[in-house]
Amino acid sequence: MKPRIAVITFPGSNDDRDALRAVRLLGGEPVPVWHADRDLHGADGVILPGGFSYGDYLRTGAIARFAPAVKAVTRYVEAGRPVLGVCNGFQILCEAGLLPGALIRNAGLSFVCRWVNVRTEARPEGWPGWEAGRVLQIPVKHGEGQWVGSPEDVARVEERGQVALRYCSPDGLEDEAFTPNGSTHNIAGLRNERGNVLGLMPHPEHAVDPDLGPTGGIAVFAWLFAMCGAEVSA
Amino acid sequence: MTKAATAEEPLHRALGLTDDELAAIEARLGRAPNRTELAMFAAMWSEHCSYKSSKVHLRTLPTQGPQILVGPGLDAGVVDLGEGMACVFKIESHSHPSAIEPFQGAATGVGGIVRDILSMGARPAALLDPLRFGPLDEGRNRYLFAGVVAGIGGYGNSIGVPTVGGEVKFAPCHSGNPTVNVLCLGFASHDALLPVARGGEGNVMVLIGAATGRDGIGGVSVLASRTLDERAHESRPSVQIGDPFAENLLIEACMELASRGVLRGLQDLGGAGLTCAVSESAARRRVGADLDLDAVPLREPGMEPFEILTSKSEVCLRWGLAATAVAKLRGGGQLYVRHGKTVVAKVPARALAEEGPVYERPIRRPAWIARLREEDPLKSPLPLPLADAFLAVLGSPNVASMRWAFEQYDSIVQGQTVAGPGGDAAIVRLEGTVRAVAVSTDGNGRFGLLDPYLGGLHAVAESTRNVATTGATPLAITNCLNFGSPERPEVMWQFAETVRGIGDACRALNTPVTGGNVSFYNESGDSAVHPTPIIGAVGLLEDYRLLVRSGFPDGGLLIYLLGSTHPELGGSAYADAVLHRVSGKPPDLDLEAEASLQRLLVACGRADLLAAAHDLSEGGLAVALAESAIAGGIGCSVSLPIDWDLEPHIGLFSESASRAVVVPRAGQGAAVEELAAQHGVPITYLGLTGGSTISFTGLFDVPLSDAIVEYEGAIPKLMSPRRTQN
Amino acid sequence: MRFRFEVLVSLKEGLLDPQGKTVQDALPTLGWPNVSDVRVGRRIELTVDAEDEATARAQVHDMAERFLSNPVIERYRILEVEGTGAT
Amino acid sequence: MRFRFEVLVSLKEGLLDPQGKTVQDALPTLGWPNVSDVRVGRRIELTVDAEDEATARAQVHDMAERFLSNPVIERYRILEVEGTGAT
Ligand SMILES: Nc1ncnc2c1ncn2[C@@H]1O[C@H](COP(=O)(O)OP(=O)(O)O)[C@@H](O)[C@H]1O
Ligand SMILES: [Mg+2]
Repeated sequence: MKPRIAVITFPGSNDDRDALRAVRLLGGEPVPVWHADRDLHGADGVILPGGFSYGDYLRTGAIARFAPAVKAVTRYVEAGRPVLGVCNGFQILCEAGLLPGALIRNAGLSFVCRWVNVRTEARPEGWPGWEAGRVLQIPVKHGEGQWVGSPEDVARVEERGQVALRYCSPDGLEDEAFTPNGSTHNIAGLRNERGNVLGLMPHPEHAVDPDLGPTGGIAVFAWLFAMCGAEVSA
Repeated sequence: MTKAATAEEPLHRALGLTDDELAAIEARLGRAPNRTELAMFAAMWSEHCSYKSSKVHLRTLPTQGPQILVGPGLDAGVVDLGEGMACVFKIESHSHPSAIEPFQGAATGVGGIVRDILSMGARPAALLDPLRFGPLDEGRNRYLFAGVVAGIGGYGNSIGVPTVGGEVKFAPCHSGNPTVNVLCLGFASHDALLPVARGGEGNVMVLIGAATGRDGIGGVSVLASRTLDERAHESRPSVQIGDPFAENLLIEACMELASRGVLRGLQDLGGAGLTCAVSESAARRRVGADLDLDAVPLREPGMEPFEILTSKSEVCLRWGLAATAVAKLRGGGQLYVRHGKTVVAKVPARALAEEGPVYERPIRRPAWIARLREEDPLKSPLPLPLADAFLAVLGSPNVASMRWAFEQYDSIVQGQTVAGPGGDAAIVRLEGTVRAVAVSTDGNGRFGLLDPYLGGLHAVAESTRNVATTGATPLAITNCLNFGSPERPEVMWQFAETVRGIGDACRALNTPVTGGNVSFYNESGDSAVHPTPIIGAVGLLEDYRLLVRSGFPDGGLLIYLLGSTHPELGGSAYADAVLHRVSGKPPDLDLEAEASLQRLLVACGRADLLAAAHDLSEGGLAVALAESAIAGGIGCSVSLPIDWDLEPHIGLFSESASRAVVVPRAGQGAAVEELAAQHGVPITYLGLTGGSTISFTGLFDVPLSDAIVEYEGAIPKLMSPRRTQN
Repeated sequence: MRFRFEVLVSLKEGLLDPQGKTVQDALPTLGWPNVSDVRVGRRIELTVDAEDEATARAQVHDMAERFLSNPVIERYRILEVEGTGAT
Repeated sequence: MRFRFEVLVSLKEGLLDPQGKTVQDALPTLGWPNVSDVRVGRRIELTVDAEDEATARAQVHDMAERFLSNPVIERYRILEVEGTGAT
């Protein structure tokens, strides 16, 4: 089965075309959706892509989360369908309250574009398509990727196994020195309790084409496709 | 606005026009210009827009070739990439605004050059940012460096155009005079290009984008035409705030309009705002225009005609951008500007856009050059142990890794970056094909200072060599010429010599000039910047899967040096970092040898013979080997050839031109040797890759990890947060 | 009537403020060793057209709560800009 | 003695404020059509340890002018945060 994956374009989205391309490359059917659309064109899964929606002015994701398409995403999440938020998409999901906490300026203050290692965490066991304990090479590129939450939020995401990805050393060890943004507990990606929403700062759509570098991003799409009852072809 | 006219200083002079220029305007009009007309002429006849001092020299540059689709004169040049595709590219300077407000100055510089590419109907696909600053031990220079890099990233990242390369160099002459150049390239199919002056009389000009405000007014005549210094204070209101979000929308809107075929032309509001856009568009089509200022959306009430006409506010339907018809092309060649019911200006469009003054300014070879040239660094003994000198050069800011800067840039958005910053040239592929473009920017200010002609030659040779090293065929160049005041004969001589060098190199290497930008008045007090020609070279890689990278991929591979090495340390990174001096004669450059080397590199790439290749430039052989070792994470063990008969430090650090280090794939050494012989390029076996040290047999061994600490650590150490300030 | 307000937004106490920390770290070398506890936030100025001040202020609160700040990490304060309150 | 100040930095009038403009453009669709003239700036809060208020305030001015703002494009205002002024 070819999963139909919607990618929402907001004014200022940049990696929307990259996400559409990655979906196609991995054997899915990309479905472009405009932020003003009120439904998701019957897609099986959704991606909120990276970029700078509304310039990231005021706060990242602050304006985009009011878009009609995000309202549709909220209903979609309630219906248990899978949603992947990448970078700006992660920020929008947090702003919209679909994931806990928030993303603030990197600890080093500067934008950072580099390949990092992230470890797939063990706690989201029984998650379709998700293989725990792997080290994936995926690039990050963001200025505001430091995940923070209230002490209760932090405790809760840990207790309930909502941490999906952590920055780590090439051999999978957790170490702040390998965290590009000062993120709490080296968190690179989070899921919601129900397990149908995943947000992450690294860009899996930029790590699927072997001609351009490592392909750690495929593992993330494998989850999304699995949630749609399909498999990636890579 | 610009400074007020006073009794001593009449309006035209306050606007930067000379008495002779005023007389010329009066002769063209057959009467005295009014205030509005004067402001329009001042903007269009400024150095920045009219190229009045540089034109006579720029005319000598080669601009033709079968690969050139559009040469200089339009918003950007265009080269043919084959298979119906074209590459549009250009470089521009935004140094003066960046000296005053580094973040916004650099950001709006990116905005401007991106719109130039867009104006040709191409989607902007990559940025490169050659930068020059004063030494980082001064707080102000750290502030400028940090601000400029953040500004370029802040804008480029947000508009979704990857910054894939650039360079950063430091010299005391740039304290107070930072050089900020930005190159943008874009891709379009031949039939999507919008270059030709289509659409004449009766066509309507629609202004798309942000409302016009007062910011940027007079930026042209004051910011670009006068020296910085204390005047900086007066120029302040001319700095603009970049709006990358609006530009992001503008890109999408323009691409959509262009793809629907409803545009006959697209013109960016550059240097002189509306005046420039409308008069150039009309002049190019040999018609006039009716411009209705009442139709221009204004951000502030009560703006005067000249303010509306010269404001170059950041330009900006589905995309939420305002679009207003503001002008209509008409016969007769006159540009009418209406405000309310009155005609506030009536001038021939061509007088503004094409008939500006042209100066053949006096030139004089500076007397100090001979003195500097005599102090040859070859005469000084090596003051340090060789290994220490090696690490000192490797960790000097002009050689060290610029990761600190380029990691602040999104180099991968759009998904076509095959090789980003850190290699010899960046490689960006054409979506859906195996073709790719290689692009590099280079320029050596120290060579330019000591011999501007050689500086011009080297800049072209190095940028095209960087392209050829990856296996790509160099096609064409663009240039940004950063100089002091053209009113000084010494500066004008440097300029003329540089252009002569660029022209000679471009002819020999078959890379015509498709356009560029001249930035004069880069001086404050008595200090002018070194003659700094920045060359942006573009080449074609027919199959990016054959890309040759610079890092050693594996141990046990043979290392060869291509080209010949001479005792040449004049203006070298070694002389600067170890002897602390910029003197001597820069290396010679034999254009025939350079062309052969580049042809050989391309041939090796095509035949897939190389596992790695890296060209030699600053720091010579020692630095090239170290960079390849660091990039690949694999050491090397080499010996300097006995027949060199050079002192070791000269052999290691000489910057003789037209050389590269190559590492044949396993078993291909003989094939490479043979190909080199066929091309008449000297080839010398040096040693092997492998191990965890960089070792020069009989001279010294340095652990790779120590080299990495020097090379990667130098800039972060200098820029540690505790040291940055305003 | 038009009322002009300033909404001052800052990160909640307890959250590390990376910008504040960087400013703070730089100050001693710049000659201000006696400055501490630096926090960097946002300031939004806006004009509200409303019947009366109370209505306007209530709107600004609503806007600050739901849009101008993120209550998960930020708190805000509202100031009325002097000299407004008249048409 | 310790004094706490707020430095409010904003873009000079006449300069494009892209953030303010974008926020403003979003407001009508979010249900606030009656809000205009939005400007977005920075707010820096800090504590100064000084002999007296005048000394502290002079320092803050100096810092605001030379470090916390760029006078080329920005202006600033200083507020003393209430309830300070005592050690
Ligand atoms: N400001 C910058 N932005 C992007 N890339 C940069 C920048 N400065 C340096 N680089 C990258 O670092 C590498 C080395 O640059 P350069 O100093 O020009 O060396 P080379 O002698 O090989 O030309 C290049 O790949 C270049 O693109
Ligand atoms: Mg270079």
